[in-house]
Amino acid sequence: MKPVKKTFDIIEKKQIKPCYGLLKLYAPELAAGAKPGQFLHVKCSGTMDPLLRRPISIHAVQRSGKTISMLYRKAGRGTSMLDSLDKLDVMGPLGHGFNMSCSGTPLVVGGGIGAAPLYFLLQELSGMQMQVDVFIGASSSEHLLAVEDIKALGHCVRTATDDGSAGYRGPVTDTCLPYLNKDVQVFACGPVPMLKKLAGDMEENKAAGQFSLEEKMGCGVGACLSCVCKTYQEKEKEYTYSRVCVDGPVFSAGEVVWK
Amino acid sequence: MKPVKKTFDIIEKKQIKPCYGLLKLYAPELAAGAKPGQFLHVKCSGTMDPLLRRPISIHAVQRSGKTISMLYRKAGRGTSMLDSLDKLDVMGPLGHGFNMSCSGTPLVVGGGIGAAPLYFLLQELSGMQMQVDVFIGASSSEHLLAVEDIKALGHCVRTATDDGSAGYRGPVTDTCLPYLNKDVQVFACGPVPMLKKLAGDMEENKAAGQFSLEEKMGCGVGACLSCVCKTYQEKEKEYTYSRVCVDGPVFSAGEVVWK
Amino acid sequence: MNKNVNLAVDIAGIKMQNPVATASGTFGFGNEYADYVDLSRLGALVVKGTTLHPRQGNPPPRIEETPCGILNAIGLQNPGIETVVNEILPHLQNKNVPVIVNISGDTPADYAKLAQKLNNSCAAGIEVNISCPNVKKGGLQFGSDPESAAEVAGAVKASTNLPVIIKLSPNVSSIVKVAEKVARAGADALSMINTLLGMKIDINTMRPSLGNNFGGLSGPAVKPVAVRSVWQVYREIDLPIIGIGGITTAEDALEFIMAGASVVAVGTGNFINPTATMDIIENLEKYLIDNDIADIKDLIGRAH
Amino acid sequence: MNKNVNLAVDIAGIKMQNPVATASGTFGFGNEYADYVDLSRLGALVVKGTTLHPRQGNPPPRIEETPCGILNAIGLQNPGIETVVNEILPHLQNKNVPVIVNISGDTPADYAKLAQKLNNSCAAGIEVNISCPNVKKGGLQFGSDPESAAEVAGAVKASTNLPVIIKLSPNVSSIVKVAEKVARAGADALSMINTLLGMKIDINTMRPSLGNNFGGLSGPAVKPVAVRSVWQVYREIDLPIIGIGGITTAEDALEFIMAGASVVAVGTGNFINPTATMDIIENLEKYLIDNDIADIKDLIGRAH
Ligand SMILES: Cc1cc2nc3c(=O)[nH]c(=O)nc-3n(C[C@H](O)[C@H](O)[C@H](O)COP(=O)(O)OP(=O)(O)OC[C@H]3O[C@@H](n4cnc5c(N)ncnc54)[C@H](O)[C@@H]3O)c2cc1C
Ligand SMILES: Cc1cc2nc3c(=O)[nH]c(=O)nc-3n(C[C@H](O)[C@H](O)[C@H](O)COP(=O)(O)OP(=O)(O)OC[C@H]3O[C@@H](n4cnc5c(N)ncnc54)[C@H](O)[C@@H]3O)c2cc1C
Ligand SMILES: Cc1cc2nc3c(=O)[nH]c(=O)nc-3n(C[C@H](O)[C@H](O)[C@H](O)COP(=O)(O)O)c2cc1C
Ligand SMILES: Cc1cc2nc3c(=O)[nH]c(=O)nc-3n(C[C@H](O)[C@H](O)[C@H](O)COP(=O)(O)O)c2cc1C
Ligand code: FES
Ligand code: FES
Repeated sequence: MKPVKKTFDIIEKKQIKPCYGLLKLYAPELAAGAKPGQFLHVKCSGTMDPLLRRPISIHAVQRSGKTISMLYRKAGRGTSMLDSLDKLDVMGPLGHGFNMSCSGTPLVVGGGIGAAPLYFLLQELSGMQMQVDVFIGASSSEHLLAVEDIKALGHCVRTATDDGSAGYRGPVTDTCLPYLNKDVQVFACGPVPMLKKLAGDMEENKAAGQFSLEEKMGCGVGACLSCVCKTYQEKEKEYTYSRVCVDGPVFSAGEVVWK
Repeated sequence: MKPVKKTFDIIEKKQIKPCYGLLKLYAPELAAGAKPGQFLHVKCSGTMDPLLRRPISIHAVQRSGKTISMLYRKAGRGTSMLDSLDKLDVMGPLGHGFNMSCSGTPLVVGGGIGAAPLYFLLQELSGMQMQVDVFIGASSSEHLLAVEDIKALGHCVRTATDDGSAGYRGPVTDTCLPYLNKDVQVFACGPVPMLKKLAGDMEENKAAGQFSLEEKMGCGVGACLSCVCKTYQEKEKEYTYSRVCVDGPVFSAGEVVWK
Repeated sequence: MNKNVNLAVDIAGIKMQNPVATASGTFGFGNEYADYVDLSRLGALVVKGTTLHPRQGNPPPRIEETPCGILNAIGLQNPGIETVVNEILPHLQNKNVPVIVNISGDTPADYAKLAQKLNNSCAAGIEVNISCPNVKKGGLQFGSDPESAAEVAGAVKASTNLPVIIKLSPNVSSIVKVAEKVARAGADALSMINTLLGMKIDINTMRPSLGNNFGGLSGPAVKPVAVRSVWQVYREIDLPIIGIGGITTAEDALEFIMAGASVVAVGTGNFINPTATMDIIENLEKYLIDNDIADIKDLIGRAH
Repeated sequence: MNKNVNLAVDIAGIKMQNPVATASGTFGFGNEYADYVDLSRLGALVVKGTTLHPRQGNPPPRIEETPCGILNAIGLQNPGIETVVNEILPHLQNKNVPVIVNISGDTPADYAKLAQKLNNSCAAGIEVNISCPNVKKGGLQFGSDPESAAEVAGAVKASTNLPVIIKLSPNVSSIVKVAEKVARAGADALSMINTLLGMKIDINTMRPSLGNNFGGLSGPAVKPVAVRSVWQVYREIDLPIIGIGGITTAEDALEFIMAGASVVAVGTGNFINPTATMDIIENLEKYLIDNDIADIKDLIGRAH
């Protein structure tokens, strides 16, 4: 769908864990038209402080209720203000989401708040009658997100935490490593170190996949060239800076050049 | 009392007229120590936009309930945000209030939102068993403030509006003119044209009095020299710029030099 | 709104249906905002800064938020003048909006070549960026020194018949002096301001936050500096001015117009509200109607 | 908080128990804030700008709010150096805080006289304001021109044994060049930045809002320009720096210190939060403890 700029009513707010919140918007057009991996560019305050919009993924879509939800971490000043709003000024849906018509068995890997957009992806995969292997990691159980909801969709979830407070003790990339092979299509979102490690493991095991990336943004529509990440363009045989907001946020795993 | 910097709970909010609001703060120290004509310097938002505090007079004090109230006009961005707060970050009480031990029969004149601080003054005069003549004006009945409350204190109120929608049709200064003489002590607060006219009338009729003035403020404590008004210092026989925040907001009527 | 008010302005021969343009680098080549903005309703479209050769730009992070402002250090990532002239401008032709191309070079000769290449394009004018703080060579120096600013202006003017707008830097001791020299060198109009040189430090990493260390400050925070610049230059120099810096509302636009701007351009404001330009046009019209002003031109420089 | 961390700094021989001072003109002569701030806990008290003769200052309005900032046009209202030396400074002596007197003149000779008058006072140092944008004569010119800035610095230095701090203007093409000249003329330290020249227009009256038309922009809005200035000067000039501009929190103070400031001064921040200086001192101490840093001096210039 074409993106809109609109103010939607917030019809539900929930505190998920100490520093995570969930907002549900009544937004029929977004519920009908958004794709997994796309994001909204939201204004966290009615004033000019903070000034910029914040990119937040679409976490879930309730087609029947015509609502969508956002799962967010209270990371700084902007996201900490979302709690206090009744309406949300939104641009979206923005960006290229996940390509779901790729070949390969889907395999989903999320780290921390990276689980947020993956839930919407898994909703869609469920809708396509697919049950997939999902690996969710976090620093501790306090930061492990969306696990029960994903299980409720019928997928098989394995968890990992750095401190062992839930699931496997260690990085989530350990847990999915045995599953990486040329027949899978990895869908991943998470912190850079996780994605970087995963990219290496995938290359070694000839697994293809798609990563959703984050960068600080200005416009959100491709105009300002603020949000770039370094990518390698096969056809041009050179590195360029691609815009996370419109060329991504989902990039093919092999395309991303890690620092 | 020494001023404090403190965040008080807002225990009541009321919309008085379309663009006027009333806030009640639970603030035992202010309720006990503030004087009529003093003001509070309040932060209207938790962010840096708008940046500066706003000066708002103490409108009323409820000694028993340990609360104070502020009556305010939604004049611009800052005051329009007061509605949405649950707590108020306040500096105060600030400034020199009205001198109530002056000789002369009190005569109170208010224009528009200028009625706000006068109510507290009239509360105190009531407490001293005085019933005084009060003249309240505004552009129209929609902007006529505190009239019923002042009557309830037992004072005698005459109203005037520019459009005749309530009381006398014309400036409030017309209505109080016949009462000006050398035996009264005028207490006034209102827009500059009203005060300027009143000052002229008072001089002609040898009436003394005190005016509460407004100026844009920075610090509120006398440090920045932002909030000055031109005054004539009898003893130094020259004009100086006096600070409304600490030298005022109440000045003796004869001291003020009008533009 | 069927009362007859006139929003049209003319700046250095470029006819605009209203005085609201986009600021270079914040609006891409226009199409990026096409979902939100009807490009044909803009007064003018000022496109991304263009250089002789394609540029990759600076390493990220390229943007940081600051109080009521942003710092950017894009570093002029752009596809180069050939691509702009041959591939991008032709597509903009049918949008019915004057397109002004913003150019940046390392030497006066670069600027001259860029101007030449635009001569047979469908550009309506050239905006000369002598003040980009995000490139190491050239850039800032030209803008801070009146003589070199004039040299660039002269070189561009000699190479083109298009209207030449010189974009001034606020990072100078006297913006009027630079404006004076540039005017004498033949500039047809001035635009101001470009960004203020700034920096943010990440106290966690203990390093500058931006990939380029320095960045250009823009947004509402700089508005008072921009309004002052327009006011000062309007008093002294007889050239039309495009006012830029922190504009987000019609009230902001009016401040610039009253200070002396014939046209205003919206930059950072687009990021906050993608329909800012459209809203401003609408509200300017409403302002004229409500205040019984027949022609926006009557407001230019009114605060003097 | 009984872990031993050291917040003390020494700038040009002025010993301060911590690096947090007040910015001239925003804190009066100190007593105005005594209900909120324990003056004896400040690193230093920089008092209101003082001139040879008493000044009335500019007509109101003198202050305007801007996005995340303010414009001020006080115009150096002050009681004159005689009153400051004879009546005000003596009262500050028992506050146990180094008092730095900020001076402003119309000619280098004025500055020299002001410095002389402070010689036998209880001032701990002199801050020389060569950059106030709110006075017509002198003021701005000195600050914008490296040569005249140096002349003033030299004149003051020759007239006093007190530490001489030169306060730099950001309204220049190169703050480093001014700093260089001033350093060579004998300055003992530099403070930066003074306000940015700005303007606001009241679209209702269609006139500049301030009584003086122009005003000086300060507050959080200017912080990125100030941090950049400190960073640039720290790299090139071997003098201690007092960092000023938009500081409201300990995080802001750390940005300046990492950029190269030995001391920070809080200006507009006091208006928003009258206990800003106290809160910053407390939180800097906490930061050192939490991050296991024994001495704040280890952080000065760390971002380079
Ligand atoms: C495409 C995309 C999708 C995202 N989806 C989600 C999501 O579903 N849930 C969620 O909690 N977070 C998500 N993020 C991260 C989220 O945007 C940041 O956490 C948020 O911007 C932080 O804002 P703040 O004001 O709270 O933090 P601050 O640190 O105060 O923000 C300061 C500035 O940095 C930017 N910034 C800070 N962290 C990030 C970041 N990680 N990515 C991009 N910009 C950042 C802010 O936008 C702002 O401009 C997503 C980011 C991107 C790019
Ligand atoms: C001593 C004193 C007592 C006051 N008491 C009251 C009161 O009891 N009730 C009430 O409604 N108003 C009172 N005012 C006026 C009130 O301060 C302004 O209406 C308010 O500051 C407007 O803020 P704003 O953000 O809504 O408007 P904006 O116009 O957006 O404010 C912009 C800036 O101008 C300043 N400003 C605007 N109008 C005034 C004004 N009239 N006086 C001083 N500063 C102004 C603001 O503080 C702010 O810094 C008082 C003013 C003073 C000086
Ligand atoms: C992301 C970004 C990119 C910019 N790129 C350019 C550019 O290429 N050429 C130029 O002359 N100005 C450029 N500018 C400056 C703007 O055109 C404008 O002068 C400045 O941002 C002030 O206006 P604003 O406050 O409305 O953004 C850029 C500004 C931003 C924020
Ligand atoms: C109201 C006001 C008055 C000022 N007066 C002076 C002054 O007399 N001398 C001076 O050197 N600087 C003066 N300044 C500048 C401040 O000391 C400081 O350099 C500037 O405001 C930037 O810091 P800030 O953003 O923390 O306010 C004044 C600033 C303000 C806001
Ligand atoms: S945020 Fe502007 S291009 Fe991506
Ligand atoms: S507001 Fe600062 S002196 Fe009155």
